[in-house]
Parts: sequence; C-alpha cells; structure tokens
Amino acid sequence: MSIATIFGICAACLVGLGLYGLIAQPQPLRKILAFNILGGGIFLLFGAVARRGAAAGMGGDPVPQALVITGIVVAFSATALGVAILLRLFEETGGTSLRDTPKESQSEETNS
Amino acid sequence: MSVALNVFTIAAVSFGAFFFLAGTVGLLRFPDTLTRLHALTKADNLGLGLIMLGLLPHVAWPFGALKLIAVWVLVLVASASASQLIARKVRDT
Amino acid sequence: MPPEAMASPNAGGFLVLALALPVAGILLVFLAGGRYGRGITLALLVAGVGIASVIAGGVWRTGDTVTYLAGGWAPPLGIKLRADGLSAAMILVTSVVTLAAGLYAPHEFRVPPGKPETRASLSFWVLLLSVWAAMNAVFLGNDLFNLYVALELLTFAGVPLVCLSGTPLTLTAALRYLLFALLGSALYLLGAVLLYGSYGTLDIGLLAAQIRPEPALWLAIALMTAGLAAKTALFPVHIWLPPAHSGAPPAASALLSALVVKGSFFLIVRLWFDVAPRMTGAIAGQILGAMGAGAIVFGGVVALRQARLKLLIAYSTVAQIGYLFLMFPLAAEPNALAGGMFQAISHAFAKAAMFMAAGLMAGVLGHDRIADLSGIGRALPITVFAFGLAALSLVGVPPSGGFFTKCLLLSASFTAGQWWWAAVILIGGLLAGGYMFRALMPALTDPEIPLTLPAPVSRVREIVVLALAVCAFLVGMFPQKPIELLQIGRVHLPEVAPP
Amino acid sequence: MNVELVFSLGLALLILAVAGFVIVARGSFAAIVGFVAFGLMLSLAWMGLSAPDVALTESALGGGVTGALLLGACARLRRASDVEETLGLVGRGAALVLCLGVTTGLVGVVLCLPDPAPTLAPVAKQSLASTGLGNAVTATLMVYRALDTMLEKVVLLLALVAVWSLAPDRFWGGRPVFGSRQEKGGPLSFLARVLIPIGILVGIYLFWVGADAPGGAFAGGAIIAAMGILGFFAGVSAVPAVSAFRLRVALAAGVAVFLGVGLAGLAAGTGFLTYPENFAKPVIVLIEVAMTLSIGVTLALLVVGPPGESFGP
Repeated sequence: MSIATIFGICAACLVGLGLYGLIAQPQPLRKILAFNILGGGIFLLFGAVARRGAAAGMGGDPVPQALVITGIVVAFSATALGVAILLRLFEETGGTSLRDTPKESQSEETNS
Repeated sequence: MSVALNVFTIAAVSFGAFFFLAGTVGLLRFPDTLTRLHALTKADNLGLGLIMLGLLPHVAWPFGALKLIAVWVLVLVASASASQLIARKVRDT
Repeated sequence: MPPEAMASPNAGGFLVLALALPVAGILLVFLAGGRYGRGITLALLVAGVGIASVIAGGVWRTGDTVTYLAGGWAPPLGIKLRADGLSAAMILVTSVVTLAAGLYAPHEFRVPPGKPETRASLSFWVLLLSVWAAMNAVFLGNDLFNLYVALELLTFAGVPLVCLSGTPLTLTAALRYLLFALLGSALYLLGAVLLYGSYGTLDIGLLAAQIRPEPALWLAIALMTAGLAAKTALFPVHIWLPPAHSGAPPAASALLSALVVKGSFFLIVRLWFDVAPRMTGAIAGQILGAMGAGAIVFGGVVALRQARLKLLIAYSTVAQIGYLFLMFPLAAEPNALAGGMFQAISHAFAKAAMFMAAGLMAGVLGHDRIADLSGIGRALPITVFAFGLAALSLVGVPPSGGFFTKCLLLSASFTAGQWWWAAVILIGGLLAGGYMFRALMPALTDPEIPLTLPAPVSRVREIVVLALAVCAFLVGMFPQKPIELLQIGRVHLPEVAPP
Repeated sequence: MNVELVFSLGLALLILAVAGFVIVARGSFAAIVGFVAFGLMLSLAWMGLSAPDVALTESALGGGVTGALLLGACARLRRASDVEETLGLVGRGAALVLCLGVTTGLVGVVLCLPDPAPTLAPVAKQSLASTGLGNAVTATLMVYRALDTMLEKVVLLLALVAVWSLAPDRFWGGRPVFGSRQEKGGPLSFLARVLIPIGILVGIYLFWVGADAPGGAFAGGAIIAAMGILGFFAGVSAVPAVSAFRLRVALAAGVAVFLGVGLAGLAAGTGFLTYPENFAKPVIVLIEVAMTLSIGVTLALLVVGPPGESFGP
C-alpha cells in the first residue's frame, strides 16, 4: 500500500460522503457544504493520480496538480454564488427552502 | 553534537505536543468559555513555541529560522486577538 | 519555443478569435458599464457571425477539421482547439441565436437617461457574452479539462440569467439549477480524473486511440454521462428546468432553452462518438434512449396540462430534449447522429423564437395565461404567426427542421430494427401537436372586448422572432448540405484492440 | 509499514471522520467549523502527496476563505424560518446505496490503476527550459495550459458579476455592507493593522517565488484576498463601490493582460498565448502580477457579497 493508494481510497470515500450529503441534506447551505466535500474528494483523487505519476525527479505529475488549483478556484466561485443566491432568497422570503413558493400567482404579476 | 540536537528536538517537540494535548483537554473539560479560552491559548501558544524551538536547529539559517519564528509570532497575534474578541462577546452577553 | 508552434495557420486563428472575441466583449462591457453593453455586444456579435461563417466555410471547403494548438503546445501537455463539422454547425447556430437575443433584448435592459448603468443592464450583457464564449469553448474544446472549464463558464452564465428579476420564485429556481449544475460538473470532472489516471491524457483524440474496454473507462463514461445528463435536464433529472426556464426574462429563457442545455448535451455526444466510439455498450445506449423516450412522453403530457404559456414552452423543452437522446441507442446508424444534431439545431431556432414570442405576448397582455390569450392573434399577427411557425417545426410538419429530424431518426430506428423508438417519435409528435394546438387556439380567437395595445410593439423584435422561426422551418428545406457538413471530421476508428 | 505510511493512514482516517461530521452534524455552525478543519487537514494531505502548490491554495482558499464565506452566511441565516422536510427513510436508503456504489466503484478503479502510472512529468520537466520557469506547476498553469487558466479567470470574474447581479436594484452602484462597524479600535482593528501589511507582503512573496518554488498567483492572490476581507471586516478599509472604475480595472486586469498577451502573439504570427523567445519569463511575470491583483480583489469581493448600500455619502 502506498501513500497514493491511501489517499486515493480516502478520496473515493469523500466522494461518496459528499454525494450523500448533496442528495440527502435538505438545507441548501448544507448541500453547498456537501458539494465542497465532494469537490475535495475529486481533487484529492486527482492528487493521488498525480502522486502515482511521480517521475523525472518530481514528487508528482505537475499537470493534474495545476488542474486541481484551477478546480479549487472554480469550486470556491461556485460556493460564493450559491451563498449569494441563498442570502438573497432569505432576504426576500425569510426562509431558505428549496420547495416551490406556494403562491403561483406571484409569478404572473412579475411578468407584467 | 547532532545527537544532542536531536535529543533537544525530540524533547522540545514532545513537550510542545503535550501542551497541545493539555490545552485540548482543558477545552473539553473546563466549565465555562473564559476558562476554556485560557487553557486553549496558554497551552497552544506555549506548545507551538516549543515545537518551533525544537525545529529551529533543523532549518536553514537565517531565512528558514526567521520564517519559523514569524509563524509563531503571527499565531500569537492572531490567537491573542481572537481570544480577546471571544472574551468580549462573552462579557457583553 | 516548442517546434509545434506553427499549426494550421489559415483558419486556425479564427478558432482563437471565436473564443477571444466574446471574452474581450465581457471585459469591455465590464469596464465601460452597462450603458454601452448593447452597442459593444451587438458589434461583436455581428463580427462573431462572420467568424463562425469563416470557420464553417473553412471546414466545408477543405472537408477536414480545423485545429489550433493554444500556445503552440501539442497535447497531451498542451491544449488543442478543434472544429469538426458538428462544432462548425453549432458555433454558427449559436452566434445567430445569440445575435437574435441581443437584438431582441435591449428593450428590457435599457438604461434610463441620467443613470450610468443599471444592475440588469450590466449583468445581462455580460452574461449573454459569457453564454456565447462558453458555448464556443464547448464546441471547439478538444481537451476534457478545458471542456470542464467551459462547462463551468456555462453554469456561471446560465444560473444568474434565471434570477435576473430577483423574485423569490426565480431565486429558488436558480438555486436548484445551480445545485444540479454543480453536481453535474463534479461528476464530469470525476470521470475526467479517472480517464487521466488510466491513460495519462485528457485530449479527446489521444484518448480515443488509447482507451481499452475496462471498468475504469466504463465508470468514467457512466459518471460523466450522468453528470452531463443532469445539466441537460434529461428526464428524470429535469425537475430544475421548467421553473428556471419559465421564470427568466424572455431573451434569457431563449438563450437557456435554445443553447445552454445543448452545451452539456454536446459533450455527451463527444464522449460517446469521439472519446469512446463503440465502447459504451448496447445496454447503456438503450438506457439513455429510454430516458429520452420518458422525457418525450412525460414532457409532452405535462405540457398539455399547463395553464401558463411560458411553462408550457419550458415543458416542451423537456420533451424535445428527449429526441436528442434517441441517437445513442441507434449510434451505429449514420442517420442517428445527424438526426440528433439536426434536432439540436432546429430546436434551438424554434425554441428561441417561441420564448421571445411569448415574451412579446406577455408584454402586451401583462400575463401569460393561455386561457386569456384571446385577441392576441389580431393584435400581434407577426408574433403569433412566428410562434405558430416554430410550433409547426417542433411538431414535425414537413418541410420543417423538426420534420427532417424525425425522418432521420425514424429511418435510423427502422434500419436498426428498433421499431420502439419510432413509436415514441410518433407519440411525441402527436403530443407536441396537442399542446401547441392548445396554446395557439385561444390566441386565434376574438375576445368580447377588442384588445388595445398599451404601447406599440417594436417591429425589430417581431422581425427577430419571425426570422428565428423561419430559420427553424427552413433548415429542413435544404437538408443535404448541413448533413454533409455534420459528417466532416467523423473519424470511424478501427476497433481498438487491447495492447 | 514506515512512519510516513502510518501518518498518512491516520490523516486519511481523520479526514474521513471530519468529513462525516460535516455531513451529518446537527447544526450548520458546527458543520462549517468542521469544514474549516477539513480544509486544513486536506492541505496536510496535499503535502503528503508532494503537491505543496496545491496545499498552499487549499489551505488559503479551501479552508480559510471558504470558511469565512460560509460562517458569514450561517450568521445571517440564523433567523431563517424553515420547516425542512428531510428525505424519507426509503429516499435516504436509496441515496446511501447509490453513494456506496459510487465509492466502491472508485475504490476498485483506484486499486486497479495501471502500473507504471501514465504521467506527463517527464514531458513537463523537459519543456521547462524553454519557459524560463523552475516550477513545473506554474509552467503548466501559465504556459502549457495557459488557455485553461485564462478561461478560469473569466469564470472568476463572471462569478463576481453573478453575485453582484443578486443585489436589489436600488442598491446598484453602491458599496457592499460587510463587517461590524462598532468595533473600531478594538482588538479586531488592531489585528487588521498588524496583520494586513505582513499578509500582503507574504502574498506578494508567494506569487514571486511561485516561478521557481511552491507558490504562485493563486496562493498569493488568496492570501491578499484574506487580508482584504480582514480589512473590510474590521472597518480598517472601506469596501469599494461596485461602480467604481478603478475597482473594475483591478478586477478585469488579470484577464485583460492575459488576453492582450495572447492576441499579441497571434498578431505577431507566433500564435495565440505564445511568449516571445528569451523574454518568456518577464512576460509571464507581468501576467502573473495582474492576475494576483485580480484574484485577490475578486476573491475578497466574492466573500463580501453584492452591494447593499445606496451610492453616495
């Protein structure tokens, strides 16, 4: 068993955990958290792949490492956007539920 | 010489780790926020200082050592401010 | 400098321009402010149609793909841009539909005099340019991670378009859309990681030459397809689409329904036909096809029961997406890919026209209740005619684009001996006829009190809608050339034997 | 088993335990605190995987800035009045089976990955000489796959426009409201005054050494962003108004310089995003300066949120 394998398996479990949270957690904020765990798992798996590719005197394959850095920034942007929508929704309705707002008529008025 | 340094490092880092452990026990066992804060900051700052001290002989002089010391000082500043803020919050409520 | 620096100098540079132009537009609008958004965007879009034509012309003339190595670095280390027949057709359609949305939209996002800019004006123009940039990146990308970035660009452009109005309903819709889209791109990235771990490259061409039928490949393709299907709103993960597409402003709905969902769909096509052709297995194809069939029937039935026009159109999108997925069980038939891509193109024109037409009607009436549309046919004859024309294309009346799509898919399903898809196609056509008839019938009746227009409707907007509808109708009249274009660059790789 | 393996194994188990806590914790606050710890331990894992560049970015962004963002949201959502219906037992069971299936499949693939592993490390190393850089990760980001990096900068800018687009119309052009006003002169502003100059220095240092050592524009930019957030929160520096032209320039600079250099290469005939021979490194550093600035400002403003105060005094 190598370090890459250990973290590879750890990453696989993180993906499962994140996926479960994203599906099963009802609150949007918790879903966003779960998405970050899922993302962390995917990046870690990429890191394990990079570690396996250690060669030419480098501790790991630099290409996946660079891609992970890009990915982390994208994941953060997604989190920020999700939080912003959530906060605006809370300001408008006093809640953060993902259920449809009961008043269907509301949307017709906004069209005018 | 190197044996003495290694013994020093092991001793200092172990002590540091012990202080971390003590701080964590204090955080978990002490009765209220202020005493927990006391345990945490005292023990952690001391613990980190000892670990930093223990590692000093093994890093490049002078920049590596300066970096280590800077890490410790920055953590001191941050933890002091953070505990001040928490303590104020406790006092005000 | 690397030796590969000089790569196809003729049309290759235009691939770069197809990406650089919208990105430059984003920067210019962001710096100059929303007031100048319209001018900058329209100027760039006109240039963009030109660039797309040059690329399509280049592909058409040479009968070969156009490629470009970004930075001069060849894959696997670098990134290659590549336009084959599919991408050439799609970037052309994208630029035309985006231009139409840009011409249609200014009335809603006008900056009142005395104000430097408004929130909606800055946001809308930047987002419209971003949709354009992201779609071009999706169509031209040839590297799975580059395509991931393109996919995320598409997400960040699409989600805020949904909630531009800021009402609670649209905010909920946008949040749900975001969560589905993020899950989708996460699964896509996970699959790409597995492929890199197994084959050490993310370039589509190199992957296609190296892949072996093995569990890593199957898991990767399954994860990526599932993620992309969630982003495409394939039944049964379509639930985010109707509220999102029906709540957005009309120009935004048109972009979302006509283009954005096609981006993730296009990547599934790339995966199944370019990365792993003939390796995905018959069962997987049947499952995707079954989900498509489910979408056609379910979307059609639910659309029949809608009381609001925009929701009806949105559910019609759910149904029409289903047709796109009928190509996968029939992948062995050359007509299937052409039929699916034809559907993507003609649906893009038709759906953009319908959402924009519905926007004009709602603007006049102040609502979009189907039951109370009477008189609108007399008040806005051009708009309602355009809506009807687009509807006929979706239903599949000859010689429209929709008719031609269905012909291709039907012939593919019969030659493949899979008659059940033909049954689904026919049922879908009947359902589409039903819900479109329901939407149009009240619009063509006369009300007791004649409608008076609150303000004259802009002729430009009506003509834009009509032009899109005519496009949707006409692509079916001259089908031979587009089909030949779509076939360019299809490499039929010999069966790859495991090394 | 050697010490490194035992340490990795312990760390992996700890990461999983904390992640599990984040998913199932009862309160959102506890879950977010757990997430910050998760981010820090993940950066240790990145060190274990010999990826110090990623570790720096992860600890600055994954744990730190994301944590600040989520904690802020959690504090504002405290009064949310939701009756959330949780997924039924059947639904949760189905989700569990699905996730277990995915994890099992992934573990299987991880254990069966080809040996020796395919890698681009030799090619990346071999091409390093022509870039003038010493850090292969920076070379990948700035040279080999520069197009990805540029598009990803567009994503970042777009995310900010998207967040801004969520402001109510009446606040457009104004400043985002952020942080506690009454704390002037307290320990927070002391911390801000002491830490911000040092932090900005560290950020610039990280970006500068990134050419040859671990670091780079992303890590540096994230630290500068953290300093910005601290300054805004403590009230030491004012949050800029979203309509301020100078702010827009700072935000667009990264993509603009990147695109400009790319198009200059196209115009010069050497190709899009190629760098001039012998001057590759200065040009790359120029792009990175603009990028570090843009990344820092964008990340900070993403945390600060949309404008919430009318324009004017």
